[in-house]
Amino acid sequence: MNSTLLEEKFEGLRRRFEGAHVAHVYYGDPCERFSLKLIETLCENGADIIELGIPFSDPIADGPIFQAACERALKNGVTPARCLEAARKLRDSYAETPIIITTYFNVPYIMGFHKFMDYVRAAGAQGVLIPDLPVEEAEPYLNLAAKKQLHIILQVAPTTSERRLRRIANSASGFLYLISLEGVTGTTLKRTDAIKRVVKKVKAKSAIPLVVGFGIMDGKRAEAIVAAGADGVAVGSAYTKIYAERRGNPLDALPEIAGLAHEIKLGCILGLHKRQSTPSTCF
Amino acid sequence: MNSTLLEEKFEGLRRRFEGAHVAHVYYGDPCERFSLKLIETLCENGADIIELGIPFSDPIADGPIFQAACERALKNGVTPARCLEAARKLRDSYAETPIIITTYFNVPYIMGFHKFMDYVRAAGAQGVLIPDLPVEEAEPYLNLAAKKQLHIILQVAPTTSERRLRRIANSASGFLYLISLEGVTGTTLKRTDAIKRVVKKVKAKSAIPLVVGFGIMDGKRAEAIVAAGADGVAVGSAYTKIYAERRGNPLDALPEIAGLAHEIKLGCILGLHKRQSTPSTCF
Amino acid sequence: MKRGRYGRYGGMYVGEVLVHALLELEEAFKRIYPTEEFQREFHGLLRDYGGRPTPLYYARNFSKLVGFKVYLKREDLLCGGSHKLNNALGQALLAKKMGKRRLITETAAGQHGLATVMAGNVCGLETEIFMGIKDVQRQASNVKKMVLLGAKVKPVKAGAGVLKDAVSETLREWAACSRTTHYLIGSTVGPHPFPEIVATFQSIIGEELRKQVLEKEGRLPDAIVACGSGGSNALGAFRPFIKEKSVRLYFVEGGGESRGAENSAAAFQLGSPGVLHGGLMMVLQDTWGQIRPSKTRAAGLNYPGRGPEISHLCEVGRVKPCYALDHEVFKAVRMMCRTEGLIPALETAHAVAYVLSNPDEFDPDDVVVINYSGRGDKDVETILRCERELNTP
Amino acid sequence: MKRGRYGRYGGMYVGEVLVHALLELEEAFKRIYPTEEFQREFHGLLRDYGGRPTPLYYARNFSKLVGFKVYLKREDLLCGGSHKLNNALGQALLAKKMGKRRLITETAAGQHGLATVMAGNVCGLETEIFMGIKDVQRQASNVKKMVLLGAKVKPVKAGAGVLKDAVSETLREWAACSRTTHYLIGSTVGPHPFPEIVATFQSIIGEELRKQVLEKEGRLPDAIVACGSGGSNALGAFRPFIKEKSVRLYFVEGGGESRGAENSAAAFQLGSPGVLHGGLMMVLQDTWGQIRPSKTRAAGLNYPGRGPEISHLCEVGRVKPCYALDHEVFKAVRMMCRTEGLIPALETAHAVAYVLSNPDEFDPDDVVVINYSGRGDKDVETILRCERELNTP
Ligand SMILES: Cc1ncc(COP(=O)(O)O)c(C=O)c1O
Ligand SMILES: Cc1ncc(COP(=O)(O)O)c(C=O)c1O
Repeated sequence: MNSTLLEEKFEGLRRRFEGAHVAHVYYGDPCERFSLKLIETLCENGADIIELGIPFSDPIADGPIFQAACERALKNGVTPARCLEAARKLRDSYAETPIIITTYFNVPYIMGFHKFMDYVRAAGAQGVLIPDLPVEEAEPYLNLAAKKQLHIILQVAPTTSERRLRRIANSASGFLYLISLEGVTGTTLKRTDAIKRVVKKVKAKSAIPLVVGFGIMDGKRAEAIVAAGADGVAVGSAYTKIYAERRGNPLDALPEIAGLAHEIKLGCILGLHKRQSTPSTCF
Repeated sequence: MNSTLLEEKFEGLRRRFEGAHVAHVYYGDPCERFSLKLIETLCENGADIIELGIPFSDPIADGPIFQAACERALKNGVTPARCLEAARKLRDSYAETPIIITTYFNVPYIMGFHKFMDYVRAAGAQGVLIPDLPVEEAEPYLNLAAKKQLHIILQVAPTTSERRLRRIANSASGFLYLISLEGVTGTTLKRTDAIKRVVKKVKAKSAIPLVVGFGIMDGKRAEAIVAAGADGVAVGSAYTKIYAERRGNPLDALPEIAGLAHEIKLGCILGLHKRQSTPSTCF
Repeated sequence: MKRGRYGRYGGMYVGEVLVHALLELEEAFKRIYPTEEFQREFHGLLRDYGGRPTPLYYARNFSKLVGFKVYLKREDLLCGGSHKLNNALGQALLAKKMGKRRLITETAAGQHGLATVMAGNVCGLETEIFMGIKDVQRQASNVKKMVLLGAKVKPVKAGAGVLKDAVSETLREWAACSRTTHYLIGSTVGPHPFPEIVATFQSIIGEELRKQVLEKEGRLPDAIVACGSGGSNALGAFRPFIKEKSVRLYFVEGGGESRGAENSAAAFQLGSPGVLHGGLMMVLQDTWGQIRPSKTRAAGLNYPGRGPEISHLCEVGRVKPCYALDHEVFKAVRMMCRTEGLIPALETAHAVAYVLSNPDEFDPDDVVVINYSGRGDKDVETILRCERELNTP
Repeated sequence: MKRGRYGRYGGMYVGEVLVHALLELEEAFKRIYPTEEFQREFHGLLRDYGGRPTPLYYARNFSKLVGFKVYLKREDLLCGGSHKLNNALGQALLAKKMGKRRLITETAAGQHGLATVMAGNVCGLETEIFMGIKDVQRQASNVKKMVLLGAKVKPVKAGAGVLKDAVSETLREWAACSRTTHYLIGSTVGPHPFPEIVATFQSIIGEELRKQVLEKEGRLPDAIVACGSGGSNALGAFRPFIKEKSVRLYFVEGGGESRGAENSAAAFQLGSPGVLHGGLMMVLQDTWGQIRPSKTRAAGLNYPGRGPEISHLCEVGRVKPCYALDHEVFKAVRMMCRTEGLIPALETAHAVAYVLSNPDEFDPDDVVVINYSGRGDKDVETILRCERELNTP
């Protein structure tokens, strides 16, 4: 069942003419109760897939917003075990929403990759995304994941060469995550025209769903990217930013987050419609 | 007349069974008026010969007491010309007291040694003592001084070798100035027994009057040194110390200075008597 | 051995954005480094700018004190005051030949930052240096030097505001500008190919050492002692001797105040294999794999990871992992000052301290070489302050 | 030339108490210096402890800036950070062989004080250092280093509390202890035989330079530029070239803020022959022969006298006496930082400034050597502060 839930989700979205909205949350920031509420809010306001982040002490691919999120969560004592436990809870309440466990490689490495994947599977999640595990380092684990019916989500970037792109596409599973820009999470994506070319290039090489992440903070960008050919967008820092600025009571931020989630989802839908109808232009 | 006044002074003292009391004063410290009063006090309380110091900016053979004296005098604007002028005045009031102009070599060097010696002579002084002009450097000037009937007072020290002592003794004129210790002016002379041996050694080499200076601050030391064979003592820092400690009004210090001058002179007399009677012991 | 691996250690654990830059670097290094032109320019700079060869000094007074012959390989005399310039010159030259316009790096004590801006200026490259906000404060004098030399210094507030956080930040910055910019990493850490490149540039130390000790003693040394965290000065000294089984190799890490987990930087004593900053290596971490900050008064040893190659060499027993505690280190500083008139860097003093504190490890007829990695000018304040603290409990 | 004289300059103008010590030193130097044992030990220490030979660095970027070839003779790389150690090692070794137990000296910037305690420790001699009270305050970091190395540092309150006063005080102290103690004078000043001894020990600079420039250029340089006050680094570099009339020699003194008598240390511009600290030399003084304090922000140039040999060489026209003003000096620091990544000592920056500010003195095909006498670590604070002051009038 595990991995198929993700495939079915993309299949369903395609059928409904919708781009996928992947929402990324670092679990435990600032506390577990809030994270659960946040994910609930996202799921109920347009998130199709949840990227559930296990906080790591040294998140080298993350910008200041997610760094601070990791710090707060760790300070609050959250552990990988608690994060996986949360995934299990979510699986119970949102049976239809695929969950991707995101974390840096040292977390599964220390737990033991086998064991880690067993926990992921047991929690009912569909796969893992490990930003510091490029395809070369991921290769020893691909078979293992497949056997456990879990996806290892691989990333491509604007800097990825054609040859590497082919290699990554060949190993990809679940979806391909295209990093929209040269930088880290939370960086503002300034122009979407460059990324459109990359989307086309990647789509030409691979039939697997393509999700674009990094720097997407509003419906317009989501729309432009889906219109350009992506099968979905991943949004994370934009959500965290909203509640992080409301340190006093992050719960107050949930309505605004719900609004943004709606907007992103709308962008995912409009984008696909636009693609189907007219040749896309940049905003 | 110039040089002979000094010789006659020693001759007279010898006849009267007295050691010579040489009093050393840096002129212009803290002001010219005081210096003149000070010299007057000394002359009238037992000083036989005045060493009149022209202050120098970098008196390397002087300890802290005389350094400070030079600094104060220079700050007060005293010049070599003013000092020589003062010598002339003293010559007028104390016709019998030989005056030795003491200064560092750069002062006569800059004025021109010839010219300087002419001024010294014109002021009625009997000679010069230049602590940083050892015999080697003095040699070019010895004839010149002799021609002008002026003494260049040479120094010997406990560190002077036998060979050098002979050379210095050969060139000496007026008196030989024996530095009592290894160090600078104002250092306390702790034990007089070592210096006694040096005095004997020097006296054996030279018939010229021998004055011992550096570290003599009371009658006892003066007595011991004269008893050991010296023809006199030079005292300087001990006087300056007294008035320098009374910065408010140095004139208040004159009675105490007079007392010390008396004591020193008494030591010079007793010392010679003791030498004549008993073999000296150390105090 | 697998490409980029030392035994199980090493690898290239970075975001996809950076992979191209690492592959480009690997290729460029392989292509450019062996060329006669590069060798000539590199060794020319090492000699005329850096002051190589650095001497191998027989420390007669110190030897008398410890009871066996001790030589110091004088990296403190290298321009900038530590071994760091060997690597900085090499990489800056490489970056220039790769067409890069700018260098970025991180620094803790400031030694590597200084070396980088020096090398950058010589090669005509801009330099930007990331530094934990705490280190910016603690190492104010080196910050001033870097600024004077024209580097931009960026304080890093994230995390604990120390080296580990600055490395993370530099990797992030690099992700955004790797096409024009070279990350001039300062030790044998980070993702492949950095550990190999840095060790290669630093091995000039050992090559000279080998020649010099043969000249002076007619034989190889019995032991080489080096301090380290990432391991660059140690590997630089060790590399030409790894196959010489008769030469004992000692790697001394920062023990901190005590060997407790909260007060130490001794990753070989208290750590385990883990992935940090792109490489698998021995690292201080908790049971969940969260990296634990290291703690030592020697800023240059204050890093929780040990580079992959030194991790491997210790694992297989070729290098003996050791540590020195703060009080031993301060004593070593004092001894080196008094016997030889040399103020060692606090990092370097760890190697000195090990030799002083472990006489049983050495025989009276041993010839021991301490890789004297840097001078202590930067540490004088800390030394005097800590001596006072240690003396008044 | 008369013994101890350079033309009319030089001599031994000291109190009788010190004469024996100077004669003893003269004799010992004549006897011991040429021995094979001394030469072996001295050159061994220079090489292995000091880091000699220091490189001759072709400053490519700086050369481009000025339009002719500029080489730097890298005395900044000598152990301790300046040329001072050449002399300190030589004299300390000599003192030891003379049976002395203790070294005294004075220092302004602290460079010579540091060199002395280093050399003292290596040779097993105690060290005591006199320092003007103002310099103690201004050069706090070097004072700390000297103390850490085990020297006693004695603040001198007399006079203006600067170098001139510290020299006087050291001469006084020496008068009291010359049987057991050597005065390790730091420059080519003082009474005979010091100027000769110091110049001899420093001339290793020029000997190396000659070999190196011949190797690199196949010919002698057209010009050598050195900063100085007493003249030790300049004479060290110049000596082997004095007979080579094709080599122009430039001596750059501290011009201070302006060439006015109150703000300068330019004794060749504003001084006249006079006797200071035992020697006849060019010196700043008033019409009565009272020595005038010098003023420059470069502590090591802040001495009112020019040693007898450099005084003579300038008088006879063999060396051109020049000066650099503070604002030129700070600009030179900045330029050297940016072009070559090197922070020069403020003293050294005077030589750099002269080259930058007087392009007419040099031809496009000239080969110019700057004797790069020291590194600027000690001056970073002053440089940054003064740059601010100069920029905000
Ligand atoms: C003098 C000195 N020694 C040693 C080190 C440790 O670095 P590594 O382990 O790379 O040799 C440093 C780092 O800054 C240093 O400055
Ligand atoms: C770096 C440096 N250069 C030059 C000098 C000037 O000394 P000298 O004239 O003896 O060379 C000093 C003196 O402290 C110095 O530290």
